[in-house]
Amino acid sequence: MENLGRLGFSEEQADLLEVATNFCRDKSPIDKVRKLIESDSGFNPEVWKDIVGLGWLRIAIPEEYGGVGLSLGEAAPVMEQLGRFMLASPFLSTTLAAQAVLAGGTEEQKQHLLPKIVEGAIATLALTEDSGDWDLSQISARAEKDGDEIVLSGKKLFVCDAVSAHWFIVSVSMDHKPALVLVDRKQLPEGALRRETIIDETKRSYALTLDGIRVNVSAMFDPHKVRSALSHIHLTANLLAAAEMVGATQAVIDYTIDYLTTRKQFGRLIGSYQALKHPTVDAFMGYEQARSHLYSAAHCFNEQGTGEVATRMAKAEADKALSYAADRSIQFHGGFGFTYDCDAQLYRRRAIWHASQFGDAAYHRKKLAELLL
Amino acid sequence: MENLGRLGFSEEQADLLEVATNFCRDKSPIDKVRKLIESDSGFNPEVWKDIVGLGWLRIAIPEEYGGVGLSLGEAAPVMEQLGRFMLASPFLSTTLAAQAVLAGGTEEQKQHLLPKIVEGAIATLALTEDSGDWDLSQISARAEKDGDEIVLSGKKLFVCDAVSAHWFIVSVSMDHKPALVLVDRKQLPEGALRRETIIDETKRSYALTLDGIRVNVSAMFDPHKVRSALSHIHLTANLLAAAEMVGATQAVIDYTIDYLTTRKQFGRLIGSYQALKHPTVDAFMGYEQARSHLYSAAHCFNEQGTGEVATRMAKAEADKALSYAADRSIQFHGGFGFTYDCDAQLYRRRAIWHASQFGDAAYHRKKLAELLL
Amino acid sequence: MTAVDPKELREFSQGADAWFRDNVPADPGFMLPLTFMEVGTDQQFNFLRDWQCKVWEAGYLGAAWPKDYGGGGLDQSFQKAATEAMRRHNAPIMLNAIGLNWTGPLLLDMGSEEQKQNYIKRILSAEDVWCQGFSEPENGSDLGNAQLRAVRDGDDYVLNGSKIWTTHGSYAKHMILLARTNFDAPNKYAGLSFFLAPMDAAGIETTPIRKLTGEFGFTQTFFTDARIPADCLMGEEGQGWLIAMRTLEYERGARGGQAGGYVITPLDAFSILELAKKAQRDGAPVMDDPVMRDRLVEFLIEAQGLKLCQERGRIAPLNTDRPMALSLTGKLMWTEFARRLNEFAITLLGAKGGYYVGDESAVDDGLWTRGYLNAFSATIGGGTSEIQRNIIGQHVLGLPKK
Amino acid sequence: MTAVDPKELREFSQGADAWFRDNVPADPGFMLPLTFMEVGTDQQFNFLRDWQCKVWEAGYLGAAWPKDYGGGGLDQSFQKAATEAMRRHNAPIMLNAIGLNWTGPLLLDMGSEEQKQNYIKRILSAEDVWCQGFSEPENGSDLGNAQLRAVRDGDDYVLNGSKIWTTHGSYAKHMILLARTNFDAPNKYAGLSFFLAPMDAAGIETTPIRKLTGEFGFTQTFFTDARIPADCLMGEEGQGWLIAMRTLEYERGARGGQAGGYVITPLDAFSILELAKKAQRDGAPVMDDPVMRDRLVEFLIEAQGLKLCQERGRIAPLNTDRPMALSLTGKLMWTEFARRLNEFAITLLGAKGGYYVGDESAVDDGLWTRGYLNAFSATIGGGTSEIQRNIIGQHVLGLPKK
Repeated sequence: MENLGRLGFSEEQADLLEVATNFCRDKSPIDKVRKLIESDSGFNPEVWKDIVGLGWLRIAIPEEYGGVGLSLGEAAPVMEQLGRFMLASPFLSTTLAAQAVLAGGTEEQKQHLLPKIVEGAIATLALTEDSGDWDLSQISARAEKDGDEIVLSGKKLFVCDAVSAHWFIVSVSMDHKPALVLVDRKQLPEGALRRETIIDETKRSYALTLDGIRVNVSAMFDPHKVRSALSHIHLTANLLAAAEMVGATQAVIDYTIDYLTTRKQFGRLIGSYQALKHPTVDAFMGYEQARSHLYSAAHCFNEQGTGEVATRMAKAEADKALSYAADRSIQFHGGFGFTYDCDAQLYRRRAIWHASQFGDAAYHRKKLAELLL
Repeated sequence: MENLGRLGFSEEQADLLEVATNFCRDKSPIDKVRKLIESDSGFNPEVWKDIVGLGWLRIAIPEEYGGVGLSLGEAAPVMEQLGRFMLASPFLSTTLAAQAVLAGGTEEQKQHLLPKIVEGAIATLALTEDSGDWDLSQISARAEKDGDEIVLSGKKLFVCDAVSAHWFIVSVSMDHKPALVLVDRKQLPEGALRRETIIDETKRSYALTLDGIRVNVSAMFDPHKVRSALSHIHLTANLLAAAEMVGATQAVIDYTIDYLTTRKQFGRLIGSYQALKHPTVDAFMGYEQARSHLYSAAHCFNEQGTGEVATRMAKAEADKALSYAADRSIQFHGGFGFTYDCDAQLYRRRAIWHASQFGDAAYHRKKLAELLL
Repeated sequence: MTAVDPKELREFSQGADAWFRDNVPADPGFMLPLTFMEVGTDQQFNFLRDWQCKVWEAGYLGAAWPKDYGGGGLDQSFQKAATEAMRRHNAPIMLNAIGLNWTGPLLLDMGSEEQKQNYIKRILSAEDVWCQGFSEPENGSDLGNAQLRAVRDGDDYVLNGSKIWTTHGSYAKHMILLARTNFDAPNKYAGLSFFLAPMDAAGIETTPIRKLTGEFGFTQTFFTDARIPADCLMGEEGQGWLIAMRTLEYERGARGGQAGGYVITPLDAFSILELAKKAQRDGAPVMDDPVMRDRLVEFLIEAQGLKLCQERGRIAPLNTDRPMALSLTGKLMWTEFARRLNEFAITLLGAKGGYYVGDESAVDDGLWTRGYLNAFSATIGGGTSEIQRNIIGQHVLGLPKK
Repeated sequence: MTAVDPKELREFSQGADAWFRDNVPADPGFMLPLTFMEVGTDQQFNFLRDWQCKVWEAGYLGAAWPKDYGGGGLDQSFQKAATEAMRRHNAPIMLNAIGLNWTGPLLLDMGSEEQKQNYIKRILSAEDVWCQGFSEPENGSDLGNAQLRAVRDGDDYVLNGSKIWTTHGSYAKHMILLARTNFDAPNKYAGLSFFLAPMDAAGIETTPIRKLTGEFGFTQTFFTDARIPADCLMGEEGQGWLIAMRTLEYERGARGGQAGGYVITPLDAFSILELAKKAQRDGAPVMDDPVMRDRLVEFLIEAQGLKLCQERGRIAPLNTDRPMALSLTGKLMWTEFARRLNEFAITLLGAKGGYYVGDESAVDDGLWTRGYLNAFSATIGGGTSEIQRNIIGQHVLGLPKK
């Protein structure tokens, strides 16, 4: 069992956990979450400034580019608390993009982007295609060389926070091989972005039409690192998603308990009925296990092999835990659970969203079977 | 959905159901079931005579061989009630052997065996090997020709009721092809049979060593029918097992309900606790679905394609239903459930036995995927 | 009922088949509700009202209801044949669910001649849409505790209080209403009475409730000194609980008598197979993944099991020990199955499971995700699954209530 | 406790590792119990008693208990290192579970000096095996309702009644006993008292109980005018419930203080992978079947999750909101996992899943099937899983009892 990962928790993580908990609780009460659903960008720029000020974007960026050079795992408590309080921000998109640049960008690209990202410049990934395939190397969008330029074509789906992003890291197929290209917002033609209607209304996602985009060849990522970068992005996205989901699981269980301890039917608090009490306990134990997996993944993230195993386990368990807890939360809220006003739906939608992006529980188990059996 | 099977219920089935229910209830109260566990043969020869007298062995045997020529599906209610009251007898072994002879035997074999079987002569199958494989065509036991004789070698496991059987239908590999051979009890060398310790103590099973057995070539089944006979045996065994399991499921649920409506803890009948009540309802719904599948399989058994689909569904659901109901029955009986005296273990053991023979739920779903998707 | 002439039935059935083949409307260009609870726009409502009326006029709805009140006066087997024809041709749902399945049977069983004359035909034609006022905000599962107050005042009753989860609340002409006429009754049930209330009475107002899907479909209904004529009372004062329980038995299908057709689109488990063929996973169709195939087979087995249970419910010798079991378990088994099937279907979509209704790239217009969310209306409404398990445990298995 | 010298700890740990490597007994030729509850024969009992004594004498049991009473007087981290060494070398279980994990910690926490002197060392050496008398035939889960009567008569108490599920009942020298000294107490709990009863008192008899596995291992214990000295009373009359609850907290691991070692062989989920490689299905190893692989991975994930939960329980900042959660959920999570894992393992065996303990062809001597059946002892004993869910719901999540 040695290679499945262990648990550890650094002082940095402990500090970040405490700060993030208080910050998110303060900045993101549920009425603000719901208000932001109606907004265009989906987040509050003031809060984003605060996040930048807290230095959370610096965590996993090396000092030479303006970061503090910790492991990405140190960011898990931050992401967990963002998820717990559903604090909307482009933190996830931007962190993923920064990790993509670190893993696959050229030295120039790193020097160009990362110091701006730590100051709050927003970036995002454009990887998914119409096949809905979770294998990021299945790419039909294309890039062709035209002198000093690269001409892109095709379409990307689920480009998060695109409307706010300065940069897009786009996967394309070039000479039948996967390639990554950095696209500046200014290079997008009019109408290249279409806002998508997605299940998680607290998030923002766009379809990106690549036709007509031309970039300089210097926008290409290091071709030797594309495969490892895609793999790194995949794991990073799943680690952070697991963290956001674990936080949401805690929140939806607390939300359910709140109802179970105040609502009465047949003259009794409904939380006294075993039909509601026991599944809530099961949901809670699922949460506890998912959280343990999460912090193991965070601790081992940079270890070759172990990091992948622990991360896939964490995402698989976070998906199971949040899906179950939120599904039961809707049910246990009875008629109110069926309304838009009940927060249970927010969490259930969040679970569906994250299951759909970068692989659900069954997908990660499939990969784990390849790794472990 | 047309090819998945429908439900129908003949007058013959209705009559058999009523007669079998009363007979089994009368002849097989649970104290007799437990007494027979201690006996060698595992069944009461008087009761076997009664069963023969009731004509149950004739049901699915054509009139020309002394039967009444109904479909095998008509026997489902009989097997269901035998299972419900755990009435021990060689009915299952002998019915399977008779079906094997009908499906693959030569005309001489049919004329030789079947009229004696309907009069109560016991026969059985010897198909399983040490690999534990449910694919009956995976055979390592061998047969080689030696003039007018066939020389057998290897070993067969799980030969049911062997100590009481007059005939054994043995699968072997001959010239690298599956073959079936009829072996008379008299042809077994001393010590060829070893009683096995199996999970279901109400049943009798033996290992059969084939080394030293020589039979005349006329003991071979029709070589052109071996594959179809093996396939017919597989489905027949699963249909009858499903029936026996569905009956057992009804019984174990009734047994559980009996405890839940009489045992008190904390001053309340324990059946009033939702933690016990609701899973019992789930077990019951599983039973209802399994029973519906069973009678669909019985009704469609002889239809090409549909019969196989319906039978595999029936066995898969019967396995799920009985395993769950009996597992929960042990748990819900609390401390008493952990004792040998509690009948819940009898049903749980029966479920494990039938899951182990001719394929469990997962195995049949795998086959159904090939048939349906 | 007279004996059914098989030839007549066959001809009727063929006629129904032909009629639905010719008359089932083409795609109207907007999403048609899959269940009567999902009617969220006037466009949907009007479309379905017209469709129901047309089916009735053709003789394929209420075929077994008495001729005197607008029915066909035929044996139940005729209506069954008509309903099967609807299914075969994927006809839209019948709109007036409360009228056709609850109020109609109730009135035919125990209504006055005048009530039958007034209401039945208009239920069939969908001229009068009905709604139901049982649940209250504070008493979702505990109907017996209903607090809406009805006070007799001369020839009227004066109503004060609120009802919730009123399907078609803003469209309905009448409501079947459970109200408290006596606060001093010996027990909470004995204080209840049952009314057929006109929704256009002054003081009755409805507020739409937004569902977790983001759409509308239910209302909360407020009663503020609303006056309704005293002859709206059904039965006697104090009989409300008995009549409401009888009504719920119609809902659960534990009694016959419904007008026919379906108010919830029958779930076709096979349709998820198409999804599995479309979405890609690691460069191959999801349908090639053995683990997903196993799950698909599980759902097909369960769908078939539920269908077979309905068939078996009609075979008396196979229902001897607990004769009510299959009718009382049906609601729980189907609604939980629907929830899980839709939930599973989303996972077949891969990344595109992230889309929702309204996105041009959403698979099947987001049907599966919305279907999953809407499925809770049935696992919660009409008695939650938890309450259903109590009912089955107690009434079918004989387990103690306390 | 003084600060731990890391070098000293390291050397201790290395010593333990070497000792267990050299001393873990070879296969004794009969089946060794996997848990303390499975001791069914004298041969098994004597073997395990000798083994425990040997471990204690070597200094690897009770290392953190006080020196005065036979312990090692070291910091808890030393015992932890010794227990880890046992695990690494697959050492047999510690036999005297009730003594080491319940009675010992209880006496050390609240026993008199005399009790400590009399009992603790003999618990460690297994000279005195202890058993527990809480459950009664009519009160399996409802301990507070215990009816065994203890009446003060001069310098004795006279006991009448019966206890059940007494592990090691026929071997034990002493029993921790919950008995009713006052039938007129204001509530059922207040009438209970707690005794350290000698099992050799006249009038105490044990009858073996046959388990669902077919084997023996528990007794029912009958008390017929049995006299025990009055100083067997622990605490005061009427404090029985509080002391029993405290004892159960030791059992659940919600308090520290145990002597160390394990009384239940740790479950190794990886070992089922070997089964999947052995059995054939359609001519290939079961391990090649993607559906079974998925199930295997599910179990590996869960096993890892449980292990990580234990590790996380020691990291304070990750246990702020509900600090008792991980210790109170452990029993339920592990015991239900063990039941399901063993159950699943049987299905990996194909046809040979039909064998049972004692057949020469049974895979791993029938370990998995017996393991499944024995697993119920833990999902039922020590508070059923249903009771555990109540406890967690109420004490961890704050859900209402009524």
